[in-house]
Amino acid sequence: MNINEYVPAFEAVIFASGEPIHMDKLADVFNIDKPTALKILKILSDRLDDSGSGIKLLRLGDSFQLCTRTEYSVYIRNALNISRKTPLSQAAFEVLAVIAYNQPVTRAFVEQVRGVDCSGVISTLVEKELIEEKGRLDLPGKPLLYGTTDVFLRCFGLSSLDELPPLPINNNEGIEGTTLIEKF
Amino acid sequence: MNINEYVPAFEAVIFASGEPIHMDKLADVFNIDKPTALKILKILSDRLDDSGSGIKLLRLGDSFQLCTRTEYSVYIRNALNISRKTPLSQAAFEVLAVIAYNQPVTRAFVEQVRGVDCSGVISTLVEKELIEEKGRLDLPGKPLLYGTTDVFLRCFGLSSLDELPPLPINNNEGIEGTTLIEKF
Amino acid sequence: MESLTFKLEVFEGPLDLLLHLISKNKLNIYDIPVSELVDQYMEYINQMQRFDMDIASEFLEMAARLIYLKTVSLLPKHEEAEQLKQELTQELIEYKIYQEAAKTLSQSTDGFDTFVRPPAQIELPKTYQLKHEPEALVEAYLDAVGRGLRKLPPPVSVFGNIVRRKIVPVSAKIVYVLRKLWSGKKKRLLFLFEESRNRSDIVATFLAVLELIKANRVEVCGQGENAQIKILKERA
Repeated sequence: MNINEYVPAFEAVIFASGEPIHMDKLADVFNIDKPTALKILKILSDRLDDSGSGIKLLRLGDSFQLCTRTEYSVYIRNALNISRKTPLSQAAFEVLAVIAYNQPVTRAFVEQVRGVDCSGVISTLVEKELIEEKGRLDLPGKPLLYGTTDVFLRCFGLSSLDELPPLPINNNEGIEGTTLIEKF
Repeated sequence: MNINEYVPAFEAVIFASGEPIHMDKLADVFNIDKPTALKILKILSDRLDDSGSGIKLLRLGDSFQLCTRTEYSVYIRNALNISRKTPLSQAAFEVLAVIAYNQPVTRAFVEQVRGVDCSGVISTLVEKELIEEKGRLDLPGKPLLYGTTDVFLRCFGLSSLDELPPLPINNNEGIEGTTLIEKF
Repeated sequence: MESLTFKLEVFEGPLDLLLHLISKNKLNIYDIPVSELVDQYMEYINQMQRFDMDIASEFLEMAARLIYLKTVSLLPKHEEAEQLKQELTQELIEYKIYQEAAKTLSQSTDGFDTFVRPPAQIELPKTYQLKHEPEALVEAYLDAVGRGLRKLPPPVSVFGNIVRRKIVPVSAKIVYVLRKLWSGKKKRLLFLFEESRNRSDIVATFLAVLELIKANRVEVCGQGENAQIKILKERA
């Protein structure tokens, strides 16, 4: 393989890695010596600089990483911030509701209610600070308990959990129970 | 700003986003109209193709994402210690096909077509991010609806669902010499 | 009948098996010779049994359906048989279409060979910033529960009739349990049953405990004989 043919392959590997990747690792993967790897990295870096790419090759010690050029950070911030403004998905709403009305609850409980895996949704809700960990259940495996946060209250305009709108099921248990059974 | 000046900025934003980013969002961030945004994306895509980059611009519906070119997958797997994904089972491909061509659909629909329980396969496909929940059907029990994802498009080399190969309904090979279309 | 010689393959389901039998015996899918197909299907099911394989219920359901179809086909007037056969044909054809689509799909993957990168780690507050009406929660809750309903324990009202026939009312037991726990100390769950005189007494006490748990008035933890119960006064 000609040295220039390694360049896009290096680029692809560094791109997919996301995190800084060590020179030794690259040399190893491509079965070449380190000076050659360095030469390839230099060519890649120059090509990115000269072709007017928005991405550059960053050297951190003996590791390398692709990253965006600082002059575009305003746009990036803007673009990624907009994504924070996307409303919760239906799945997220449901998980949030189940947690809000039954807190503190385990993931297993939420999954039993919804009948589907909810781990992804739960971590998203934690990330958005709508729910948080509230200790562990004293059961084998010590499962985590989740409950809602102040951000949650603010988001729904509540001053406390007591203000959660009542569920119809609690108002008139008997009647609701009958209708639910009739459905099946 | 000259249209060419937008190209690296677009590249930087799409790079930083990681996930597919919608055209509208890009137009919004840069305060330009959509046709212009599309023109810029075309220039970016061509530049990546022509400059011998290891990365390409992928169109998924109206969203865009940077990804590595398939020819470097061996090195990437090697460097990142990613074992080759076990190919999907026949069952998984069947479920995927039923969902892809009928989405959004309920699990019950898929099971009716296949004549077998599909809950396990469906959760595997959700886990692999090839399908996702798409709301619920307004019927008793509010069954979940499933549809395909951007990852699905990417993994099957499709830019949009319109590019799905047509169902083999008017396939002349038919079954036992009869064309299926005659019977429909 | 010619004995089946194929190795015991694994099929995706009864439809998959039927399609296999149809193509293997070059049968006309639009005019299935019912009794032939039924015999072969049953032969396969028998083989599965002989090999001690777990037979999924779907296979047995189909077997029942096929046998019924074969039976009505023997009747002199068999409009119903025609109807059933047509339904089966439709299902087989539809499934066949998706099987082929699946094959096409499986050949068109890039082998999962493209890679993307994770989003850039930029310091951005991820805190949710939109506002919603609290009623949206009720709706979402009902949607969620609607789906999983069958998996949840039945509502207490289901037990209404059972309990009513017994002599011991649950409401009396609720008062009894609360009184026993009023001190606020953790007690062994079994302690509540020590005074139970008969089965209905035990059942009513147990239902009372369930009711109280549901109403967040008591808390039960631990398991088996060591399960403990405690009153939750702050919520009471």
